[in-house]
Amino acid sequence: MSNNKSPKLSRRKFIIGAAAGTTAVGLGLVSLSSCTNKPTWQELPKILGKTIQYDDFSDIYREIWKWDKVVKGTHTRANCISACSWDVYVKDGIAWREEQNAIYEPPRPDVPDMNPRGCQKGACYTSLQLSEARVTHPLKRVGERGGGGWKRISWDEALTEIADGLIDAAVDQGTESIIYDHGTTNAGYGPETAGDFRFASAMKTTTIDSWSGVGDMPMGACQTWGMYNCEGTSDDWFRSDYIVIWVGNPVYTRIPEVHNMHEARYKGAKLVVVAPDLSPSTVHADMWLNIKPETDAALGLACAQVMIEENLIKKDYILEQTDLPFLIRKDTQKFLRQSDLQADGVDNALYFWDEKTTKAVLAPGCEGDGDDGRSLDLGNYKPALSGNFQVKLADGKTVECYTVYDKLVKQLNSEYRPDQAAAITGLNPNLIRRFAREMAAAPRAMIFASWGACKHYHSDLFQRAMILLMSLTGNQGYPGGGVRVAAWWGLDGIDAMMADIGLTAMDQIKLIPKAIRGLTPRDFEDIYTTVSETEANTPLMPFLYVHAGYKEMWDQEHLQDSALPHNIAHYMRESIDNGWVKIHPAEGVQPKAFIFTGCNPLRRWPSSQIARDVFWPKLDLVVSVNFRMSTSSLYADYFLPIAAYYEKVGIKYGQSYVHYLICSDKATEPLGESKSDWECFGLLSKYVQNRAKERNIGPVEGFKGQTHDLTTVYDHHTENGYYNPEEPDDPIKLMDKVFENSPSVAANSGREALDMGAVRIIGPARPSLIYQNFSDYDPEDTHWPHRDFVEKKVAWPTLTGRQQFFIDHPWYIDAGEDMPVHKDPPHFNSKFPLRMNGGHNRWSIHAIWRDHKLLLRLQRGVPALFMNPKDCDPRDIKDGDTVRVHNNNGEFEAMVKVAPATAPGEVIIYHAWEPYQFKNWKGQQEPVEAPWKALHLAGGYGQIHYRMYYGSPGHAPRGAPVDVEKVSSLLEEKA
Amino acid sequence: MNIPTKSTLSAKQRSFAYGLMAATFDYPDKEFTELIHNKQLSDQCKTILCDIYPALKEDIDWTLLTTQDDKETLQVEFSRLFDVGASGPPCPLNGGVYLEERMQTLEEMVRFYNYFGLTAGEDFEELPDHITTQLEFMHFLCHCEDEHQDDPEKANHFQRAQRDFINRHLGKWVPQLNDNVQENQAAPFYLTLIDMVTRYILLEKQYVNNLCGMITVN
Amino acid sequence: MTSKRQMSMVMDLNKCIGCHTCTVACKTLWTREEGKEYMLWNTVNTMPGMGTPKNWENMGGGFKDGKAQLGKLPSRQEFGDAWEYNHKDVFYGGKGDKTHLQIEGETPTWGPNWDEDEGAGVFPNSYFFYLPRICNHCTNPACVAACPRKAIEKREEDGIVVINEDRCRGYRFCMEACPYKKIYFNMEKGVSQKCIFCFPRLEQGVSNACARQCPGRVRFVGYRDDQNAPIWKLVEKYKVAIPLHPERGTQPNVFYIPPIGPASFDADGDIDEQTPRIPDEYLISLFGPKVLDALDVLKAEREKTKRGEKSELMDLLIAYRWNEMFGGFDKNPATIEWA
Amino acid sequence: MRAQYNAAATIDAILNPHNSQWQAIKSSVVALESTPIAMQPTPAIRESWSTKTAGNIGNVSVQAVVNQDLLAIRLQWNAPNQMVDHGDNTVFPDSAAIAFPLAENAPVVMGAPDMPVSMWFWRANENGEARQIEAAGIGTSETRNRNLVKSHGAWKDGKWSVVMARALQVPNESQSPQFKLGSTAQIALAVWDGGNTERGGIKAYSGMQWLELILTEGNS
Repeated sequence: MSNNKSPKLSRRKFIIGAAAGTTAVGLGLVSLSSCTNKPTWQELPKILGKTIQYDDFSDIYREIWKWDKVVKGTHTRANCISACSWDVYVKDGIAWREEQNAIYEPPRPDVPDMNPRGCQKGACYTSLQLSEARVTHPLKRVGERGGGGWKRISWDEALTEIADGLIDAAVDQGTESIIYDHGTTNAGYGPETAGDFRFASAMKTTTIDSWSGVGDMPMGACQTWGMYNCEGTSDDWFRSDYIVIWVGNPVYTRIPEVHNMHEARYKGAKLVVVAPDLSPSTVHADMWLNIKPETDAALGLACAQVMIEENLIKKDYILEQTDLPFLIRKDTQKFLRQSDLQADGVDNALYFWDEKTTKAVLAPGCEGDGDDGRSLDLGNYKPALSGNFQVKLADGKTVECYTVYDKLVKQLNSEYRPDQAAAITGLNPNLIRRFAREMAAAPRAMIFASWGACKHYHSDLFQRAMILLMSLTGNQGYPGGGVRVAAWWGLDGIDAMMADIGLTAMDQIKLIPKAIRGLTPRDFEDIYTTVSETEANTPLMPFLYVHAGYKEMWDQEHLQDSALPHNIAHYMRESIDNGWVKIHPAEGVQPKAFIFTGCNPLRRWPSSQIARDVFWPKLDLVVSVNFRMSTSSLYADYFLPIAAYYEKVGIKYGQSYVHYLICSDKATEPLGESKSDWECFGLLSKYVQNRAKERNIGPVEGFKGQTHDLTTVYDHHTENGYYNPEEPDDPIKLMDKVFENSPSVAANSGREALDMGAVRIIGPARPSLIYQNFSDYDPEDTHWPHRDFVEKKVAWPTLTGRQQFFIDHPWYIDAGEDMPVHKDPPHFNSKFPLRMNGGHNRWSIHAIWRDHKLLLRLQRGVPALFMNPKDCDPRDIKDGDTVRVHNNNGEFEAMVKVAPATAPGEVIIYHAWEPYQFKNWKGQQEPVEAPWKALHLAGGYGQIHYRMYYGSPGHAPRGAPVDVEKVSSLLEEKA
Repeated sequence: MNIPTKSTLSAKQRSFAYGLMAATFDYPDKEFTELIHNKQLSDQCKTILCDIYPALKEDIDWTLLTTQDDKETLQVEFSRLFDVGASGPPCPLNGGVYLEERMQTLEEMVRFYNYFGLTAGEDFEELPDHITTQLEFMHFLCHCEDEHQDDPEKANHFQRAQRDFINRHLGKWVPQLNDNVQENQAAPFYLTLIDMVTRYILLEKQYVNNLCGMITVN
Repeated sequence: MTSKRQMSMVMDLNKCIGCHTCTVACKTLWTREEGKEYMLWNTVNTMPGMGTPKNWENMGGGFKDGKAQLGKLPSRQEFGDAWEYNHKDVFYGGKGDKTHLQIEGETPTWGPNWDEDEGAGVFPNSYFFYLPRICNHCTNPACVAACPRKAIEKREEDGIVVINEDRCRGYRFCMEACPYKKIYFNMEKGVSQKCIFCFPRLEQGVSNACARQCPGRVRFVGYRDDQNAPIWKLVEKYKVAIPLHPERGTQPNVFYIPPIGPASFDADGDIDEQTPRIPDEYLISLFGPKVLDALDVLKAEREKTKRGEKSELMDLLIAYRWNEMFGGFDKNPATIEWA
Repeated sequence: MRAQYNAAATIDAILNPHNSQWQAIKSSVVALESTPIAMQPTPAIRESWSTKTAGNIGNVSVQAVVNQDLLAIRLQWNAPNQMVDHGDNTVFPDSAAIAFPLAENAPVVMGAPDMPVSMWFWRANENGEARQIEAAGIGTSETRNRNLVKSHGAWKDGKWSVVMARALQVPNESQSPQFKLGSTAQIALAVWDGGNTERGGIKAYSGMQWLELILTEGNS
């Protein structure tokens, strides 16, 4: 491959005179000569027309530093949940510093603008990309994995060898034995990610669905809403009257957004935090509920009890927007279904009791309402919220039915009165009542829940309870109201990222009749499911269970939900057999090759020692694609160096917090031999195709046993040559396609978007795999989720067509979770007395920036954890001591910060320290078993199903039971 | 006062020496490895450098600059020492890594180069604090000094620049690089190469300091 | 030595989130040079805490009975050093996982943000908040009074206090005299250095980097006497912005909106409306007795907005339009020709 | 005091404080006293030092060598805590100065307006050079030149030995006193004990009177 540089001279060539603006002249260089024993050199040209005055080095500082250019940049693949545009100041091919591109215009006069956005990490990326951790040449491992032996190889050698390795894997075990993981580096909306996606798709690799693998899947939202996108712009928070931060710490994790909460206080809002510890977000709160860890569902249910008992609920909203009026058969404790009432009835048609006609009527908007479940409009029906009703079944039997509401009230009144909840949550019952009353009384109340709420064992139960509160108070779907986790901007042109994402022609034809009427959220969900079925997506936790050696740990008795009759192995079997959970490669097929882009599995995966010791040895080929070294990269066979964020173009994924889509222009050339992701993966596809041709590789086994032709991989990747990833402007060509086809944003071409940096959202986009918060976008308003449901009465994409609190899936009934309840996690009674909790920290985006010297200086410089004096004193632990955190599964050592702000019983260690920052490289994940709920493997029921980026099991790293003992004392030794 | 005010060494030769040393930091590809194998590299360095500072003849074991290690062995060693690391290679060839604030070092490099009318070529791959860049800048300064050999006053400006550049940069961090190479038990070839460059630079430091009136007393 | 006008800053502690973007913004702009590595002209600390330099509130300095006092000279370790790490040893020392990433040299026992997020009090009535600090550019600077070299000037045009490095001989009397311990010593250059209030930016109409880059939108900038701008209204009209440790007698020109913490708990764990979580005595120890008046005004105005009434003060603190926080110094630096 | 003539002395050799040439040179011991605290330029310093002991170094021994080319002066004093570098904010380097009047009747302490004094100033962290400083009153001192006066100090066995040397005659524009063989120069001495945080006006000095230094002529 002639256009790939072989390892070349590392010498930097100067250009004389260019700085002064005159014609450039190359400076002559000495060359070692191979024919004489004297080196030869080209005579230097006569250089100096004028004399240079130089006395001492202060002379060189006299001239005022003048920038060559200021470029709009951002940190596309850092997987930071904010999107901030930066001005990157460039001179002499180096990006020197950055300052916010603070040009955001507010949508309406009565909300604060979003300027300046940004954080301390973004403000020093220029130094991170030039830090020691940067890798600038392709590397090949020499010696054992993890032994630290590397040699520099050319791109040509690296790509040839990797391509051959991938072909070998495909020939041996099929293309699904090649595992691709973008992990927490996540995805941009443009060329920086499109290359990997196209490669994975063209190769028919297994793609790890890491969404929940990082513990970010709001399963409670999926179960209740059939979707989890529930956020708008952060200036919408300003419109709230009652903001509850509940399992989240936005002061750390939403640095550019959180001012809206603090400014809302000045506007008269109340800010409440529900958290076990006096978290940094509590600093600016008005009220704190110091709840016992992992009892949040009990608090939520007790508040619901108070609201109902004191009649503080919005009945009209509930009747229309929730399943609370739906009928349940008392005999079976399941929904009353059409199939109960008619011989030819369907299972997904459900009923409420119409008070007008005093009959059970089929609920409009439910999945099987006969009209595709489109609208919630109740028309003339008056659903009964409560009551006992006699219904005659198809077999002639009469059964008694009652409502979901009745079931709820009964359960709340018997188990979740404030006094009872107080015993669980440790909160004063008056405090619970006050909280419930204030929330109900507020014109607009919202719950900021964050991803943190997904990382507890029963996080889905927390979320179901939170959503219940926002439903009872009629807040979901209104500005400044409702449960908020996150959402992404849609971008119609994003399809350009993939060569052929989406539906077959036949699928599209089938959609036409639906499309004519307008696609519903449920239609879209069907489309996503179909699309997801065309690629080998596999959720991370089941993948680890089946292929990576985690089964043994997760099958252990103490990690099971004692309410369930079987252990997780049983449910896994049933789920795989039913086709509910997708496992790629299939059981029995060996994973052979692993390519990860930027992510760091050996830091991130729970008990990552298992991955290292069991999964890794199965792999013939491990390739890390990254701009920086990491623990995982140290165990790779090849390292492909990727251009840093300011060295390539890209589109940051569009988190909905800001009314703009943020793009990143190329400020400087890639350092050393690094290449953009777009070029790197394009080349990889090209090499696979060429090597497959050269090696006469016939069809191999591809996706789900179909055959796959490796000699067309690059054609597929480039859409038969439409793209040429080696062309410098090729990524902009892709961006052109993205923006030309995206009427929802203000830029019409890639170049225009790059010059803007921040591209204004101007209208709604259609939903996509990751975006469907179902709200119209009005450029002159703040943005909030779920408007369509309340304003247009569109049916929710659930079985009931409503926010659904009763789930009569048999597994849920077995588990006692058919209704939102509080359950103790499996570790509740662990003999280890402390619970390890954590969260994202303010100092890094996952492991990126974790080793940045300046930022480490602003912490303890080494991994540290927080403990309350009450737990420290009996263990003779002082601030600054090193302690060992341990349980039967593993251990690590860290420095203690003795903090009155931390709750007794808690050990808080914020995340993403690299294992090599700990003694013996035992990272903070080692004791973390991170069990997960078998229920999350359920499927075959309305909204309860898996597809790519939806409804996959999330693990529970939080609350790991541990004990702590003192190892050494820094301060005492010093004294 | 008996402080040398006139250069006693040939600036042209010194310029040559710097250019040559810059070339010795090539990645050991086929061509470069050949030069090592067939003794060319060793001979050429010895000829040029010892001509300027005869003391180097004895201080360096020149035979170690010739080795029959194969290309792969040299490449692995090069990468181990200079290229790779989860948080940087053990013996980086970038001066800014040794000094505390890298961006500041880079800025000073760019300022030095700009001040003397230089800027980066378009296809540069290394940062301005890389050893080859710094050595080539010295190569350039000595060359300019040579151009003004008839006018000591003018030549002196370039001598002062050499003095500051060595004192503030090469002379500061190259000895640390040398320490690191020794600590990391580099292969004899690299051990010797870096030792050669270090010794040369320290001799130069003394020379330019004397030249510019900075007295050193032991 | 009175200045014609005085530049000033107000920091709203009810919006500061302790993210240190200000610290990093300042660091990358001003203190990357040799000898400045350990300096952080802008710092943020969790309060209560010993802060930076460690225990600075007990180091003396300032004025007593109108006379400048020399207090303790903070050590570099008390400020916190610029740590270097043993990356190379970890990966290439041949010890494998027997060596992990650590700070090189003596293990530090302090750093510029060492007591971050620890707080004080007894759980659950623990409390803390963030306190960002720069040089206060005092009207009556103790550093100027102490310097025997007349090396520190208070600029006539804007009252910014700057050290003339040509006159400074590194005696460090200024460091002893400053009650805020906001002056650093450059070991390489042998001179004292400190925050310059970004005067080269102000001269171009661009606000200070720490203020302009603050995502919490905490900092107001401007002339103290500009009655149309927020500073004057916050300091003079509503008197909700007050200086830190006014008893030190230097008359700072950096002012703080004091923090209102969450409600505290009574013995039964119910809300106790009567007892503030952040004890009044603690706030008085920092800001003097006027802090209570300031808090009263803030609370009263907030009650107004809770009732749906208009409040000029609350609107100011919300800062609907970010650029209006900067008293006219609102130019975008990217649009300036800096040469 | 006399500066002994030594035709063989070269700057390189004589700058070495332990050079054997110094052994033959007669030394005089000059008693030092603390500068008056009342004369400190700022009230803050006056008040703070009124209760502290300043001017820790009690005496200094002085030797001088002169020839056609140079004048070199060696100062030695006992300094149990060698303070060389700043090292930390709180560390002050040991220092020494030799003052010469640039006008008749110039006050020993920092001169006065129109009656400036010139000083050679050595500081342990700037070993090798000595600043040539001029002052015309307290708080007015300015460094005029950093290359004219050479210096070298060495600390051994609890004792500093510091040599400062300069060409006998220097260009006029340097505002430096010119020396002539056979003439008598007026000098004053000061030493700062860094370990006692002495700096600036806080020092030990040779008193309000100028001392005389005879620059011996010819071979002696």
